[in-house]
Amino acid sequence: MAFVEIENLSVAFGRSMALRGINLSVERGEAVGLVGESGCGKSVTWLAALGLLPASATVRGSVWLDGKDILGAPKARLEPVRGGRIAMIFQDPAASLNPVHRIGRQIGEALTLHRGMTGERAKAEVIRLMDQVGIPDARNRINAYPHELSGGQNQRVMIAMALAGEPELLVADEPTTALDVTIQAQILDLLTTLRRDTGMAMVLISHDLGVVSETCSRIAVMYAGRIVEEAPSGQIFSHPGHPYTRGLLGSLPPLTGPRRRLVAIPGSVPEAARMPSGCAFAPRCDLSTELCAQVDPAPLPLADDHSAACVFAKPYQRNVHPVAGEGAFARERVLQ
Amino acid sequence: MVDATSSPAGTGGSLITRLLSRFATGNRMPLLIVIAILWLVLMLAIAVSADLISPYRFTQMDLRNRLSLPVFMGGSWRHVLGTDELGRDVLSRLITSIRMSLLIAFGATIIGAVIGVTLGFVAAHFRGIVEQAVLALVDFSAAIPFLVLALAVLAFFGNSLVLFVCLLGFHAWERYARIARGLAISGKTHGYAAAVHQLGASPWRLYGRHILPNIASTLIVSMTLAFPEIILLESGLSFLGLGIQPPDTSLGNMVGFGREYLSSAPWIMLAPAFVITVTALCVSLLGDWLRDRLDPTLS
Amino acid sequence: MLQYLLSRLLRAAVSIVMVVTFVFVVLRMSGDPATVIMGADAPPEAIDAFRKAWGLDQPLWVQYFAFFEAVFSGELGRSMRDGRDVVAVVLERVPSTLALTIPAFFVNIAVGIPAGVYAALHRNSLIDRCVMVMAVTGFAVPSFILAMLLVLIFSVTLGWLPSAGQDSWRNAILPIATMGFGGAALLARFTRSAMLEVLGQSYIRTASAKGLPWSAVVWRHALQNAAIPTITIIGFMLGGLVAGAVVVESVFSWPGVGRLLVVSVANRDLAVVQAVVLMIAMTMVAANMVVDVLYGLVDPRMQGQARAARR
Amino acid sequence: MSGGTAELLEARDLARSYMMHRGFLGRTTQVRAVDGVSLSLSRGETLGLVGESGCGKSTTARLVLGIEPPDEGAVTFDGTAMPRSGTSNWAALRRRMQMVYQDPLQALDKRLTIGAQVAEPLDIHRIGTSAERRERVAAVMAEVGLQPHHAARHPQSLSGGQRQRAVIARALVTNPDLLVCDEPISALDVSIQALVLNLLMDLQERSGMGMLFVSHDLRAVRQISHRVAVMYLGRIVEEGEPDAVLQDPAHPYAQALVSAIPHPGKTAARVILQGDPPNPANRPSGCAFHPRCPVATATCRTEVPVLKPRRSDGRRVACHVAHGEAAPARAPTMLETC
Repeated sequence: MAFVEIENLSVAFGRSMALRGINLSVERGEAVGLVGESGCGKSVTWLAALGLLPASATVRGSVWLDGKDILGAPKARLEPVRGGRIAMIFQDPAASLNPVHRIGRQIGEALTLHRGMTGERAKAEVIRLMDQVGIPDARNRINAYPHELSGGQNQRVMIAMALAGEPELLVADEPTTALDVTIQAQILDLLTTLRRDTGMAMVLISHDLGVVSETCSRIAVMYAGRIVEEAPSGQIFSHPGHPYTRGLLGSLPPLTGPRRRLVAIPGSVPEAARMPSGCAFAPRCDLSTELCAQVDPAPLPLADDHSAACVFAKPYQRNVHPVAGEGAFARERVLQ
Repeated sequence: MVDATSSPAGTGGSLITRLLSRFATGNRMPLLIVIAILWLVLMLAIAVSADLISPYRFTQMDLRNRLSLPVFMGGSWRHVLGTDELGRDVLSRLITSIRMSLLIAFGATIIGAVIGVTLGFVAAHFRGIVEQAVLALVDFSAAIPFLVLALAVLAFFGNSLVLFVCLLGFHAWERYARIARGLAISGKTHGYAAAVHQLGASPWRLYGRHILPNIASTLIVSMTLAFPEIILLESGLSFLGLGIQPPDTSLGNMVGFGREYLSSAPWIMLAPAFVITVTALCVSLLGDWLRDRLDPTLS
Repeated sequence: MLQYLLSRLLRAAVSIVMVVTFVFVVLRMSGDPATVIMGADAPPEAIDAFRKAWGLDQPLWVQYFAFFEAVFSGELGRSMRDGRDVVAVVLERVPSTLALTIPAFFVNIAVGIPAGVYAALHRNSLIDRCVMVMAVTGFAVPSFILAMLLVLIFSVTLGWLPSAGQDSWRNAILPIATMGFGGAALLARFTRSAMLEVLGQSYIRTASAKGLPWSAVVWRHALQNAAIPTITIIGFMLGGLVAGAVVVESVFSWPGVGRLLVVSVANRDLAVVQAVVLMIAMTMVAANMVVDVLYGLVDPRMQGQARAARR
Repeated sequence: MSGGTAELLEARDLARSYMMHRGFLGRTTQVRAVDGVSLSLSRGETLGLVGESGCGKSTTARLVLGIEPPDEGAVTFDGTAMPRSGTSNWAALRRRMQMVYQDPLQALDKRLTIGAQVAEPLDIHRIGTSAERRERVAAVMAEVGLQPHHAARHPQSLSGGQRQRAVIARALVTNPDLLVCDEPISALDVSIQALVLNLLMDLQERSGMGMLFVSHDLRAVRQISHRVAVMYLGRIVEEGEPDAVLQDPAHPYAQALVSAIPHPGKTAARVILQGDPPNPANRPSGCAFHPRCPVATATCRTEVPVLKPRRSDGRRVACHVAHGEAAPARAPTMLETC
């Protein structure tokens, strides 16, 4: 049993199914990437796990934390987990901080809650946390308000707030989407060093394959409320098993090598209320046959730790040192 | 607003509800809204056909049976809602008052909307000093409660129907000005209006064909919210004897004149009071419902 | 912070100037001010004396400044009915108006805000529906009809409370109830929508994700943010304290400023009307100033502009 | 691909600043969004303008189109000076230059059908009879890959990609010579971005129009541009061939920008810039990048570097160190791009 195990999680808002059975596990200290385009349900997964969805959502399945199911757990058991064992940071830093509270107080709040610190001891710890996440001149910035800081600094405050509860798992929901690329590099670098120092596990949710590939050891690709492929990050790029993953990789403009025409996936994501029968990607997939319209494929193992939910996915023998990098992928693509 | 679902066909399946249910795409229209619409349709019908359906001329006196009881309190069918202190038939006075009050409310709302939207567009288009001037006017009209402003003007100018309607027109103008200016500016800076300007469109085409239709729904919703306020203001002023002057009659001054006879003949006051309250209630319910459907952001 | 206050002070000054100009213009446009104020039948020499006192023979802009001077020095002429100085006439009525409006103001806040907050927290529950129905009826039922109904029920049929006059505190109950209900309904509706909007913000979700119990999230995070828009409405009500009771005072013939205004308008005692309007405008502008200051205290973003500039 | 005739678009030393003032009476601070930008564009060529938020790339696009008048400098289009915005010949010129926006839903009018909006430029400029206009609309909608039945639909009922195609169709219906795209794909999902990029490249090949492509996404800019200019705090710091700028960026900021792009399977050492871009209200002295530049020298802190071609390969760069005019403070981290 992994540290956190999501088992057959499904979420519906009224008639539309946002999640259609998610199975995902996170080991202690591991970094898992959750990739998918908007509307695929990647954020909803963890909001549901922590019970942060609005009351109108019907949630089914289970989320095992150290062997105990926290999904739908009573408040008394769930609240210590939030921020104490699993912390979450969000996409838009400016909107995710309380505009009328000083940042020192917002960080301190989690300290008092989970580690019982108050007064001077808490203030010292807040300053240490702010230094740890790289907020310059922490001592004077403790009384600043969110609107007086830049996007990057606000995101660092969010991270400090998450660290205050000394969580064992940090869920980062599109932490750098609203930031410029040089600031994004700073935040990703910060997250990697923090994981190295504290040993906490991380789930990085993003729509950008590049962001996820560098910081996570394992990647799960999501489409229309389902995980369609899961593999170590190197394998996803060298041996993409699911046509949707191949489509995503194909539509990424290459940084080096010859400029080839981008592979554009036709059509658009099906609406949650009107999900097609069989495989959800079938209407847009160039390999789809009538079989795909009937069968809703379960994840098929392709190699020891690589699975893809597609009837045409081809198992392969994983050689010892997978050839990383773009080159391998381009050549492979041409041969197919 | 109890949200009871009932098929419009059940409530007499009137054309209006079927027409409007097209509006309520998806879920059915709540019962309360159907009732509100039916009441307003009734009011409009009365206002339009006032002369035809009122049993007596509203000024016709019948001193012999003055203060006679309405039929449901034991009175005769000759005067269904009874008579007032001068023996005038309360029902016919009510019907004429409804026409007068609705006329004033419609007129004032339209005037307010036209003034407000024009000034709003002027502020949005010219910006700079002109915009500051319009905003100063908006601040000014927020500085005095409207009722006091109206009283002051009525005091100095005396009372005439046209002045009274224009005055009520000034009630909610700054609300429309603020909305029109805000939406026009947001449209012009990064919205569809900026794009059309980029196509080379003239300002007239920009405001007429694009900005106005787009903010029409927001304006209509705020008009339905201002409409009951104007009814209340008109009846408040008339109640104080400063609005509609006799021989004309409006719902407000009917309540005002009915006051002396509150203990002896309460029906003189209750009939118009009931109509004012229910009409204002129906219009604001409809306004809330329209707002949720058309423009949820304007909460 | 100072800079922010300065700009609000300037806006208030502009509003006052416009109010005074409005009264000046309205007076001038309605015919010859002297005859209008002194009344057509007043003896000619009284009218000439009035004209000289107000400098009506001078060019318009001289009159304009003279009028300003008169306004700020408090000599606004004499009441036509009893010849007393209008400012005194108006000021003596203020205490009785405040005796009604201040308790009503507290009723509004004590009932309106908790009801709005509770309704927002328990959306679509029975309480929420009740608050919304009360809010809409409170908005739809005009104060004078509500007043008449209360009189009909409590003094005419039940006979518990007096229906008019000001002889004992029991006379004040019905007027306060009338204004209290209307104001509370408006405030409840407004607080509810302000709270709902705040509860939808992502910093509320962050607070819950931090592990805060829901009650702490509401008290520490939601309420302060919902207070910001609510202050505007409270400020408006504060401003209406003096003017708010015009209709209610007339129904209950309560001798306040509102009633004075109605009576003066009825018998065209224009000097008094002018004084009342100016005083009400001044209190409204002052109230808006108070609201702006409160804004600065509650919402650091307003204050922040000044602070960020200094940093 | 420099066209024989005069440059399609020529901009000389453009500068534009905005007044930022606090409150009614507050001090006004002057923010120089664009500080001396020169660029030229010929027919059939795409110039990519790349930089982070606040670098002035969108303002430059608006200055080039004449939507806003520059405080300094001038813009000439096809040899003639750009008329002031709002004047009648400015409006007439719209026929020949068009814009594509970041958020397609906001750029379209929710009240009108797609067909009506694509035809609007023809109505405004009174081009052809109504029959010809209908034909032209159908043709341009097909060209951008929209089906005929989309013409009767409203923007809200289309997907993000279809809406952006409608915006592009509206821009192309008058056959413009210049198309300015301001972050046209950043609001779209990855798979839809590829569609729009392919579409823009095909359209340019067919129509031979000039294109200014403004984006913060260096990968998209590389995919579509023939020439790329990197901007920082209102100035162009480097300009050249996309592959050259990406493989071997000359300006330290361009190096950091290229290395910061997260890329699958990338193992290279990364240059992490410290701190945030400075507030344009108080620009650092000399080269605006010196506070964050790993190789900044005394000259960099005092003298503003000029954008001029490098002796070695003619790459235009605005950096004393890159031009060898100043010894780097310490050995520039040898950047090995994957």
